[in-house]
Amino acid sequence: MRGALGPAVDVPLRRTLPRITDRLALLGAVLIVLITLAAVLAPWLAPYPADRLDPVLGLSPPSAEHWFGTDSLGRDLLTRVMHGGRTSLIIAVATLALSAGVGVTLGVVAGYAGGWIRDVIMRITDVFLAFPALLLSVALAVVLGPSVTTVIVAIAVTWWPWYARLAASTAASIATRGYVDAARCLGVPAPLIILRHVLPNALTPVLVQISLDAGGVILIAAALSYLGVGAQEPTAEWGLMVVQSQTLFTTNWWAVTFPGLAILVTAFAFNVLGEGLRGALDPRSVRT
Amino acid sequence: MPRYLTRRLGQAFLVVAGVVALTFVIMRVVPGDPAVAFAGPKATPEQLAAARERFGLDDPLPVQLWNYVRDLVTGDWGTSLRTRQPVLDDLFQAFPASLELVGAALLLAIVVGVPVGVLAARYKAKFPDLGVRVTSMLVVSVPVFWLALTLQTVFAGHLDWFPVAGEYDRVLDTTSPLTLWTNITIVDALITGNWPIFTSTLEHLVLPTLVVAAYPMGVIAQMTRAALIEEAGQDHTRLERALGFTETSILTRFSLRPALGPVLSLIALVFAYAIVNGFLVEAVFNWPGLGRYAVQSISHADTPAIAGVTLLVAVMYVVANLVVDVLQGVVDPRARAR
Amino acid sequence: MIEVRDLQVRYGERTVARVPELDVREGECVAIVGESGSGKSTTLLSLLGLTEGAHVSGHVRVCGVDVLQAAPRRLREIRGARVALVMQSPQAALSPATRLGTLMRRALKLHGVGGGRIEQVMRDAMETVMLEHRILRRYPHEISGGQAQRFAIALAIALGAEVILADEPTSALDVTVQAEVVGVLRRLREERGLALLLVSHDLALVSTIADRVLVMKDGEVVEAGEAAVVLAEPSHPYTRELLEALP
Amino acid sequence: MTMLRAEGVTLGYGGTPVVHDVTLDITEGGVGLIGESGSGKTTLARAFLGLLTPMSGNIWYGDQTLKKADQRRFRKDVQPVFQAEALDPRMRIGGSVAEGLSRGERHRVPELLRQVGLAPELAERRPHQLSGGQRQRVVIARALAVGPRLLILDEPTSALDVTVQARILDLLASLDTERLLITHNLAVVGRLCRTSHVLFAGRVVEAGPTAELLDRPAHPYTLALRDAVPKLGGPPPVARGRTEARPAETGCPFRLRCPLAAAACERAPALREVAGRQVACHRAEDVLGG
Repeated sequence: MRGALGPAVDVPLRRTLPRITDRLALLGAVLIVLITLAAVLAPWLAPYPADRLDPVLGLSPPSAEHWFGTDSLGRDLLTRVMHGGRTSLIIAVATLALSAGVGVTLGVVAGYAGGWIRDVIMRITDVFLAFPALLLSVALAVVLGPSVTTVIVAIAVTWWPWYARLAASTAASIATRGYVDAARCLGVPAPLIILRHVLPNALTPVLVQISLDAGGVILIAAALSYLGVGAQEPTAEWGLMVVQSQTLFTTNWWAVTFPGLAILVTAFAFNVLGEGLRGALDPRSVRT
Repeated sequence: MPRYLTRRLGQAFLVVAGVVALTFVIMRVVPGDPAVAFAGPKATPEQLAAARERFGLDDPLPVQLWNYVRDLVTGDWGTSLRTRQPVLDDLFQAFPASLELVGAALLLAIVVGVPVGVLAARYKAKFPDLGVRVTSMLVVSVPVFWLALTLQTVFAGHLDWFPVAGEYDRVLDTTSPLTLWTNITIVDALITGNWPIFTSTLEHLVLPTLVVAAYPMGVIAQMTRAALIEEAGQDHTRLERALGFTETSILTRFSLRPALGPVLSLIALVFAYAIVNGFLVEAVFNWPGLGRYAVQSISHADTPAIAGVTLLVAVMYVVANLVVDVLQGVVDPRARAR
Repeated sequence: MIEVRDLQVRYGERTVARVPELDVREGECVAIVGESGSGKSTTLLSLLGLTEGAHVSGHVRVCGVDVLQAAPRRLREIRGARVALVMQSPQAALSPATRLGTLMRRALKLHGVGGGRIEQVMRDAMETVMLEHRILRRYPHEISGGQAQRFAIALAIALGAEVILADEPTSALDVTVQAEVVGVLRRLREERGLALLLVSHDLALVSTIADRVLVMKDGEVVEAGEAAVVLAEPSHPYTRELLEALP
Repeated sequence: MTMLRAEGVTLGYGGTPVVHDVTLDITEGGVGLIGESGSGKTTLARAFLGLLTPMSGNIWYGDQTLKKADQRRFRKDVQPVFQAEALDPRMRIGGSVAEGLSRGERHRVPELLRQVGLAPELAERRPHQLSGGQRQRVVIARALAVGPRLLILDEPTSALDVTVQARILDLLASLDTERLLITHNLAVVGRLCRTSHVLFAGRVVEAGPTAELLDRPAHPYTLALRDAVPKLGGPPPVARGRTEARPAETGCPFRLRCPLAAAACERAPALREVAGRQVACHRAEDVLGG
């Protein structure tokens, strides 16, 4: 007698996709496409070259020539915001790929093997979970020096445990399914069972989680740059742009507002899309 | 239950031990030579040697780790490079203010988030639900430091409704000095009946609390909504309908309690998140808490101080999880059986 | 007690159940038999207006209330108090964080059973289904499947229901436990004149308890009549197939 | 010599035994293992499949214990048919059937599908596109692929509608393999198994020729089981004894539920030969006498 299994763990993603009739999630998807296009095509689409200085035009308010205004060095803010999108997306993709890669590998092994192997891996996971992401990142940045790479490594180090946990619990429930037992009875070796049955079926919730996490990663990356341990001049990065102009907020609102809005909209887009995906899959497995 | 609790305590202890080891690795092993960091880049060889001697850097690593653990346990968390004070003293000074801010924020987040989640679940797919979903998604997606700057500029700067920064008006320290009991200003002001400081702190709290509460409020509302909708799909909801209960009564009297389980485990996570988010907010509002201390330490590359804050926050996370696990049993009888 | 004419339940374009005629009289046991997807459970739930998101048409009278026309308030008055529901999943049908006694007390108060009488009513109901009184202090996960089903019946007794709608009440139970639950239902029918509408896939079980039978397949009633007649001389090929499949 | 045999096997999870000291031969003509939820029947099946190592006692495969036996041969000889979720939702049917075949043998998939009464075209489909009965046929085809001599059937039809159930049972009966059938359904055992074992709380309480067992039970639990099963047009099912009483920790495990329990039952009864079968009951003669 097997216990009740969680809802729809091994439902392939493509079968849940058509169920997303949710308009909000659709809005998120459209926004993400637009933001990605703007970021990828920034060198060609942006109205000005990325680093063109124009001290005469320093801190001019939004106008027909400069829709978002200019910063204190006279750089066009719309251009900088578009280029900032590149930085944010690169960070998000690299961080999530790194942490999901490590986390899912460890998690699937832990979940399938069970016993002491699972215990050891899960305790290590707990340690990294207890570490505040922001602070570990800061510590690493102090050590490695502030840069985009530091941000990626630092966030990934604190982020993989989530995927390990998720993959472990999914894999553990898949390990009790009849098709895994059947494969064992056919003499299929354990590594092959993991690759053939456990991993593919454990992937759907992970993919959903990744789309949910993208927003969070972008927020943390911006916060790190805001703290001065992330991207450095002259890289265009939204958090960095906010911190550079924050003292001028009262007089030059646009210099802080537009980069901030860019972060907000991007994080929002990823969050609603991820939530829509999860809703289609399982309304309950929620975490921060 | 007691056996389960002992096991959880054991696990928590292991995690704390792991955190200490990890901190040690990051602080002592990765940076290369901490002696340079302490004595400064222009230090003479003699000064360097003295620093080495002082930190025991010539000992083998396991001995250093052992010494590190021994120092931590005996209350020696190192000396801040910036304030030149024991880190533990600095932490004790800053911690209560952070607790004040985060406590207020979480209270607000729960008091608003749970009812709002219930509202959304009751009118699922109708207008209130859509409103709650969009709003909660927005507050979860907003960068805290930017929200802090914006609220500060608009409500404190332009409109002048609230004070710009600080914990309370420092002038009051001379006109009505505060007697310290718990070191948490608002609590001390309340129990000693120091109304000028109490109201001043309250005024100063509003904006930073709103900013720190934004994220937790959003996730708690989302989680409450999701958990309630999940409960509504369970068989028992159908039985309760068949017994003649109204939808609202089913939601609040039968579904809310089992739904609070997942919300509770979320609160432990959100607590840790709020503390760290609080760091950015404290820096903006010049709140005299851990966050301001951490941010200042970061800009001075004050490694012992950063390590201290990291360790403290990690321990708090572990403790918060333990507390939530115990509460879980109170809320959900099924959890007690485990 | 129950009078159904030309009932049709649709989800969007799809008709999931069509019942031209179904009557349950006092003290009578009527069974709807069919395999999965036959629409038997949907039919049962539509009698209490519990099919969410479905479009229900026709004429349904339950205990004198026109279910499809009645105001929600009027419908809630007969739910529980006059018509009770027993579901398939035993413990899952009870709210996990509510003690059984609390649930029963809330339901009694809802239907106007006064303070002083409540304890006596609860004691009697539990005795009727042969459950110990202390079970009322338990949570759903602390009782067995058979106990949960008997508790659901006790709820019906306590509230004074005249009809029990039972949706596969024993298919999640072991046979020995099933015999016990069926025994309780039979006794209530004899002693109290309780009417019973039973949905089941088990022809053998139905043959031992039902007066009349409706056989459903793919949303349609393929055969209806006296249980003894239908099961002895089935006229529809599907009924015959069902009977032959019995091991 | 029988192919598979449990000898004094005790099984459990995390140190808590759920099956106690069971000795069972899988003899010719089909062996039934009858029990209700919590009886330990699935646990015993997993031990026979080598998915669970006994806490004590041995599973014998021919003249060797399962641990020492040639795994390749054992895996080819003994195959399971489980009740549900036995197909990987992402795999095509053909892939599932071919799981036990080498690359060179994959051409046998259509033939195997036909053998279980399925159209070979189904090989391209995925499980959710098939009906419950079709899926169960695929599971059987996958097991047959490696040419097993023994099938361990764990509730092979209990998740299916009755009409489908009947056809799957026909298919199983037509197969040329030995079988151990695990079920709660007495009628199914009567059809497929020459001998049967009744399991209560992890112990064999009665074992013998299936027909004898069902006609004249000698253990009060077998009797209760038989009389609880409703029969078409028959008398209403009878509940004997208190079903909610837990199995007793000491003495006869059934005594708290047993209407015949006597003082003697506080001693654990051993299996003994009564009227052509094995019974673990002090009062077997009284049960037989009615």
